[in-house]
Amino acid sequence: MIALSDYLLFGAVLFMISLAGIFLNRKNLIIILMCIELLLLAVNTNLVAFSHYLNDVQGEIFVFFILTVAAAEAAIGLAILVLVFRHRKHITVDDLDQLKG
Amino acid sequence: MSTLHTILTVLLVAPLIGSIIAGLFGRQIGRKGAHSVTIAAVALSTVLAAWVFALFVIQGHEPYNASLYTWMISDGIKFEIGYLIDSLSATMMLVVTFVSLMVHIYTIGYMDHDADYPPENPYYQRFFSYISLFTFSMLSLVMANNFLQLFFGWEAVGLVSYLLIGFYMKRESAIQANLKAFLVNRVGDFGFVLGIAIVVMYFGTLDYQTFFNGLDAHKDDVIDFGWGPVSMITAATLLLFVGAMGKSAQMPLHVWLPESMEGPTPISALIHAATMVTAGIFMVARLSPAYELSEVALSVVLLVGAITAFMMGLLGIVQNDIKRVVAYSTLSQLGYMTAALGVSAYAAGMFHVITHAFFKALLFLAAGSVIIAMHHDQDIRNMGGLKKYMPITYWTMLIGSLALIGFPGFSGFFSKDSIIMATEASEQFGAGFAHLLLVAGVFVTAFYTFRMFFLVFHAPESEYVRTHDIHESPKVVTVPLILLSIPAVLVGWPMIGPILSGSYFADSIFVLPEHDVLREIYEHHFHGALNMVIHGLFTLPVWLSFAGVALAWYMYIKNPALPARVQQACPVCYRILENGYGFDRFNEIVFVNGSRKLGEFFWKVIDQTIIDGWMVNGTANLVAVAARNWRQLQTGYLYHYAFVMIFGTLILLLWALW
Amino acid sequence: MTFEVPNLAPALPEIVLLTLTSFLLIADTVWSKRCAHCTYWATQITLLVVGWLIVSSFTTQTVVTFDGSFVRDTLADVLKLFIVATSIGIFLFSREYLLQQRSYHGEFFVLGLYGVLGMFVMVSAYNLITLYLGLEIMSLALYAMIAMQRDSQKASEAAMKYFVLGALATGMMLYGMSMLYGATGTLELPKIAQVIASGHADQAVLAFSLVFIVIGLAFKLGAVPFHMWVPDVYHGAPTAMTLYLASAPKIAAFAMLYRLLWDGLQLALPDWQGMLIILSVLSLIVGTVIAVVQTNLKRLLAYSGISHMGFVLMGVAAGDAEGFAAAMFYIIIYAITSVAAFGMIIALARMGHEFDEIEDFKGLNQRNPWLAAMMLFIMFSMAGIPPFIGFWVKLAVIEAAVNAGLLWLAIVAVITAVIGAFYYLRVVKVMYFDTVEESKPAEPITRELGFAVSVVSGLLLILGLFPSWILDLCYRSLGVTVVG
Amino acid sequence: MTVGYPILSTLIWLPIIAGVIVLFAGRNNPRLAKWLSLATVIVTFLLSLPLWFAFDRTTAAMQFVEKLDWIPAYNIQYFLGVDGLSMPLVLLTTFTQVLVIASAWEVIKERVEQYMGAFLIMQGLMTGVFVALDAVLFYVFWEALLIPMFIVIGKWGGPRRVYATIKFFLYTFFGSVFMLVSFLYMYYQSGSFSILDFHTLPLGMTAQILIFLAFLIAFAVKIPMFPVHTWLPDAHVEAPTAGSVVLAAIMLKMGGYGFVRFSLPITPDASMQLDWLVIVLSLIAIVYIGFVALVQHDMKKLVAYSSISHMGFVTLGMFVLYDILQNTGTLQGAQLGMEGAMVQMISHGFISGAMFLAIGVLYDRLHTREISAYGGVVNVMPWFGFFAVLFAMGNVGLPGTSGFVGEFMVILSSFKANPWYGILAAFTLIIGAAYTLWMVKRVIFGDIRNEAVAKMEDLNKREFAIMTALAVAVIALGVYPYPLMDVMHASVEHLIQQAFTSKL
Repeated sequence: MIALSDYLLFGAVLFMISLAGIFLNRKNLIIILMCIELLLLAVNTNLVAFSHYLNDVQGEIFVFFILTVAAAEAAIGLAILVLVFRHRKHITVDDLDQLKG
Repeated sequence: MSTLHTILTVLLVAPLIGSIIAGLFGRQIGRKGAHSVTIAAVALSTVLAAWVFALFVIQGHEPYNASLYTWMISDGIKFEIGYLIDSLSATMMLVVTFVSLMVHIYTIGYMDHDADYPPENPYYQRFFSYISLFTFSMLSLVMANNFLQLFFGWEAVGLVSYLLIGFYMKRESAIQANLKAFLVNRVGDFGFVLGIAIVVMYFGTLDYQTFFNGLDAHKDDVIDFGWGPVSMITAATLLLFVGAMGKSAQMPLHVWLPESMEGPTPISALIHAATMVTAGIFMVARLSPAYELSEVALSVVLLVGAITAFMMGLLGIVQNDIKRVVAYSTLSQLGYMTAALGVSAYAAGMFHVITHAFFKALLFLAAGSVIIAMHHDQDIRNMGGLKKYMPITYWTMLIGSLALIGFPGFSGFFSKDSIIMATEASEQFGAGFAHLLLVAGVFVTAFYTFRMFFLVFHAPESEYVRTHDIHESPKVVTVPLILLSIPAVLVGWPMIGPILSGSYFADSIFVLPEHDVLREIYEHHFHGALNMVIHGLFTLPVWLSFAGVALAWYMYIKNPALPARVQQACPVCYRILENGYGFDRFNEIVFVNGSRKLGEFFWKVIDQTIIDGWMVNGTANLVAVAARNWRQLQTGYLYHYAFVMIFGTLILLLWALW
Repeated sequence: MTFEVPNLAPALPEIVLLTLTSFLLIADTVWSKRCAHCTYWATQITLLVVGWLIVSSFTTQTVVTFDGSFVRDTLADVLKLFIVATSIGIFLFSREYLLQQRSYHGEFFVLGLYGVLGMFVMVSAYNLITLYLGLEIMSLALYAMIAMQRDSQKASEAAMKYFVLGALATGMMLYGMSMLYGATGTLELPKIAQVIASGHADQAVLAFSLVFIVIGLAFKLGAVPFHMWVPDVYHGAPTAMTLYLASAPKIAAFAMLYRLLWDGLQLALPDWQGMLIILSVLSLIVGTVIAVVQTNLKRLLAYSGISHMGFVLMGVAAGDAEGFAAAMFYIIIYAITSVAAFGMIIALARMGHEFDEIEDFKGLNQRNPWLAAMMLFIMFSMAGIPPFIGFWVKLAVIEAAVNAGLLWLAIVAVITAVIGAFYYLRVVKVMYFDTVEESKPAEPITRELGFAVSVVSGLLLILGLFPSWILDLCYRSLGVTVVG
Repeated sequence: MTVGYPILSTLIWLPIIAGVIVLFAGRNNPRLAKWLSLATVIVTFLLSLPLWFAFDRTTAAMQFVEKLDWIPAYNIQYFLGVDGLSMPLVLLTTFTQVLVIASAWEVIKERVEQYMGAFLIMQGLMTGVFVALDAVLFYVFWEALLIPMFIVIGKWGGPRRVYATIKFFLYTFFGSVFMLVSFLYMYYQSGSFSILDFHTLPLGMTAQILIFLAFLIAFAVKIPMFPVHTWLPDAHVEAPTAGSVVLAAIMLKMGGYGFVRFSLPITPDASMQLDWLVIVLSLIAIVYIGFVALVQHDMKKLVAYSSISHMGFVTLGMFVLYDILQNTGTLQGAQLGMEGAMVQMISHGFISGAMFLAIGVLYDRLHTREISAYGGVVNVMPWFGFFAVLFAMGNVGLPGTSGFVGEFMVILSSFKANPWYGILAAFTLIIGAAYTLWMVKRVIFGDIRNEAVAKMEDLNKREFAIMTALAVAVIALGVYPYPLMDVMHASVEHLIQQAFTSKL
């Protein structure tokens, strides 16, 4: 029997990993998008775990919504990515520094 | 409003109106209009003043104290404009108006044409406007029944004197002199105002009468300036006296008077000899009830007066500008008057004010006449032998000089002699010393007066005199001279008796019995004016004055080489006198430059550097610097942004879960 | 089990909006050839219709529907009305801008409408899910709109940054929500409130979740330290988008703030108040100070916007209904002012010339005193100088803070206000005191554009003279009784 | 006390509306702008006269009161009224404005309508400051005033105008925000923004001290007092003539007005505690600033500094009352100081205004304010010389001019409080005369300095009229201040009694 805390821990770990991924990675934008997905997965884990242990269905419903939205988000993210690529033939995070100060 | 009230008002306001007309509409009414209107006004005042004089002095009408209008009321204190007419003010009024009238007439001739101004310039009208305005101010000063109005007149005469000293406003020396005159007088006023402040503080009034009535109640009050209590009366009277020192040019506030000679001669006669400078004496006499209550104040007054009398006299010896000689003699005579006040011989002091007004005005106008003849050259070394060219001036000048040195029988003799006797008789602290100085002063006076007299009229004719045509001045000039020389001779005879007995100013001057030296003299030594003259012939002062004249004759007529040798004998003393004991240099260095330096420091260092530079702009720069640094954080890198967010998250987490 | 239809009436505006928008989405593809401007007009009409719907069914009591996941109350109506109003302005200016920049697309308006829909949902959300959906509907629309100007490198960069950080923030917020769910066992805000009241909620988890929720809110408002996106996005995005971004969504964000922190977590006040104070102070100081050295007007406004959010948060941090009312008042006015400010930039912009550098305003008073005066209104209103409305909003929030005993916060605020005045003055200085040698001809701006700008800017003065009604509106919609 | 029309609102809004009209109508038509403005100010002045004649001198209560709800949410009202303290200042404003508009007649060339409009709007706002009885309303006028002044100095000012005007704006803004906070605090306490309610609002000592300091910052900046005075010289030097006149003649008075309307009645105990602070700063202003003025090379700067020094008398006169009680045990003299301060404000309005106008006259001819550039002006401009010397004498505080009245009264009363106050204050007799007359000597007197001066023309009709009006005012007030005092007595007595009723 796996305790709630384990799921939460797992979720937290995923969360950390994704955060780390976002600000450690300086090369590829794709990775950032992946990290964001990971972030949402962490959230989903939490929700599912909670709803299971609370015997409450709302959590799962929420998860479905999140998954759907995540898909849309990913789509838009990739679209923007493509746009960025069109402008500067690469997608290095380091070079997104035109706007600053 | 009683007729008397009306008369007084007319008397007071007439010159003002004349002045306004002449001043503002000078161009329209032209020269003739200007002098006729002002003279008419002053003449009117003179007549009325004479009437008032008759009423109050001869018929002994009891003092008239009434208010003209209420200037303002604040805090229950009434600030009023009004009249206090008694023998004192009545006398002054007559003197002022009379001399002023003489000067008005005289001016027609003196100002006729002028080196500084083109004829089309309305300087002429302006001048008349000024002297009329002065007459008004002086009248309001002497007629005042309260400190406020006194201060009004006090400052107004100062203003006019400022304008008139600077009358030749193109001359740097003139505008320098008038600025100096005003500022030095302001130093006096500084004390004066504080004196008034004490009066208001303790008596809650500005009215003389109420003030006098309150004196008994308050005579033991003390005031604390931080170094322990001092007698309130003493403080007040001394502060007021500081004002008097300014106006009446007592040392060390005398420095402005010699330079005031930059003004046209009629002014020197009217303002800087006859009337304005005596305002201080008048004020002290007017406030005699207060001064009587403070031995300290009296002694200070006495010593200041005596020292001024002697030391300023010495300076007269080395002057070569005819007007300056007279000016220094004025300073020294003012010293005599002040000294008189110091020994509670107010009457004698006022007496000398009156006689001095006449003979000094006479001297100045005569000097002016000489100056006209010399085409506005004032250096007595360029003169000489003028006697035969201008007899009237010669004789009037002689009368003036004799009066000045106190030649028995002349008005000056009576007044000055009574002062000297008073100092002799007084037990006031410092009276002995003062007496010494005053007696010595007599010799000095005689010497410099006749030095001038001889150099101008008797010395061998100078190059200048020979080469230019010198002639007697016109009627408008000589008539006033003659008119003035009459009182200069005679005014002493009738007055001396009442003055000494105290009956003359009985109603207006208060003297404690134990101070009343004049009365003492009157009772023990005085047996009529004639007797006094004869007796005078056997007293030291008179002989000293003769000696002075003789010495002057010897040095400048008999043996003209002598002065130069004396000068070589003691160059130091000569230079000291030349520089007037270095008062001017001291003021220049300490006060003038000192305050400029201080100002520069305050402005440049404190205002601009510390407040503006460090505090104000400093703050602004601080913000700007912070901004420039902080904006560096906005690097533009996504991961930095993300990092900042996560960092913020951690902070909040810590804060929340702490 | 039976299926009963939920009461749709309260959600009517949203439903209509959704239908019309979706219809427009299709229609636009058809129209875009023939009648380019149809979409625009249709959009405005849609908004007017929706606005009318709200007004006609304006409610004063709280109606809950969709199993308690959707609420309709006065606050909702008022906020929606203001969202509609600002949106109308936004689209008006956007159209001009897009025409200027030769990048006119019908989609822009359609997306805009979806954004509005998202805001509506946020405003009416009574349940974490609805809240999240609303938020995402809005955000996704915004991401897309920013990126729409395809030929602009800046825009793409801005879009990317906004997207990544936005997603990150949403993720964190979701994480918080999940925790909140765990702590209280429900997703419905009123229920959450009840649970907390009953004391069954796990305090530690609650506090933990609160942090992440506050972060999400802070990000949407753009409060320090979650503000990093603001300057870059405002600066990079096409002005039309900046205009959109800076106005209506702020109102929605406030709604979210209110729903979560007041409807849901009111009793957790001690937990979130401190955080908001921190955020408020940081935003006030950082925003104000960095703005001082900006040279690009859009960037300047971005930073000043950050400090404005500091003021809003100060009102909220007061932690009582008055505080929220003041904050609401502030944010609504901020939205209007933003419309005016960016509208002005658009009005003056030319093809290929954004007119967003402060230098561009040099000597505007010579060339076009009227517009200069309007800009002066905007600047002084933002600086909070009476008689402009900007003063009253500051007054309101500071008053709230003082009432709540946060005197020191109030003092920090006024000091930053003074510093802030400096950079607004700089703009005025440039317009009025600097003179351009070659006196350029007056900006040839279209009549209706000039009119629009004048109306919005003039509003700042009018409202400033008669601020009462709008203030009362805020008070009433938060159920605060108006004294006096 | 009422007259046929809502007089106070009229005085506020008539100029403002007219100003706006001028802004539009005067575009490309300077003549119209000028005449319209002149008409407005004259009408406004005439309309303001009933204030004087219909004023009830026997009561300290507010008169001509107008009261409307404005912002119920905060219980803010449109609440106007005048008493003996504010009424003279209102008249001063309307009077000065006439001269101000006239003074700009030929001088201002560019954007005349904006210039005139700005001044008209300013007039309305300034009047508002003096008549507002609701704290927020007061603050609105107080702050709004900065906007037109900011524009005026920055647009028509001298070379360093931008620095000066921004400094002016931020300085004042910084000062006033604290005042706003304390208003809000008191609203929180009393539930009202009415100043009259503030007067009766009990406050703890700490609160009072904080509020007092907040007020002090606000008013000290405005009046201005050492050490927050440094904006004034810059602002004055850079501002156009009319700007300086308004600044010196009216705006500085707002600070003084603030002290009597707010500080003393609202925080009497704190005032009693901290009066030494104000007094010390005032004395510093009188003496220190006097020395600073002495060494100025720029006429306007000199007059600006002299203004600061004269304002020192205002603050001194207002705050000696506590020491008077302490030192003499009676209140005898407090009223003297207070009224002296009020008179000083009015008189300084005339004199400083006149001085700046005079400098403006010179500036219009030679386009420099450097003292060294002038000399012997009187030789070519006798009438100007006459007026200049007259006003200089007023500045020196010569009896018979209005300058004397206030200074004299303040010296008398401050001497009661502590002889040294009196001594330091009286020092102005010397230093004031020194810097003023030294300038007169260098500028007016002396021989004609250069061709430029030689070419200067004497006053034209317009300038002559302006100068005459001021000269009459200066002398009339100096010779017969009774009526002015009469107006104030009731209110001042009331104020003093307020200042001594503890709120603890």
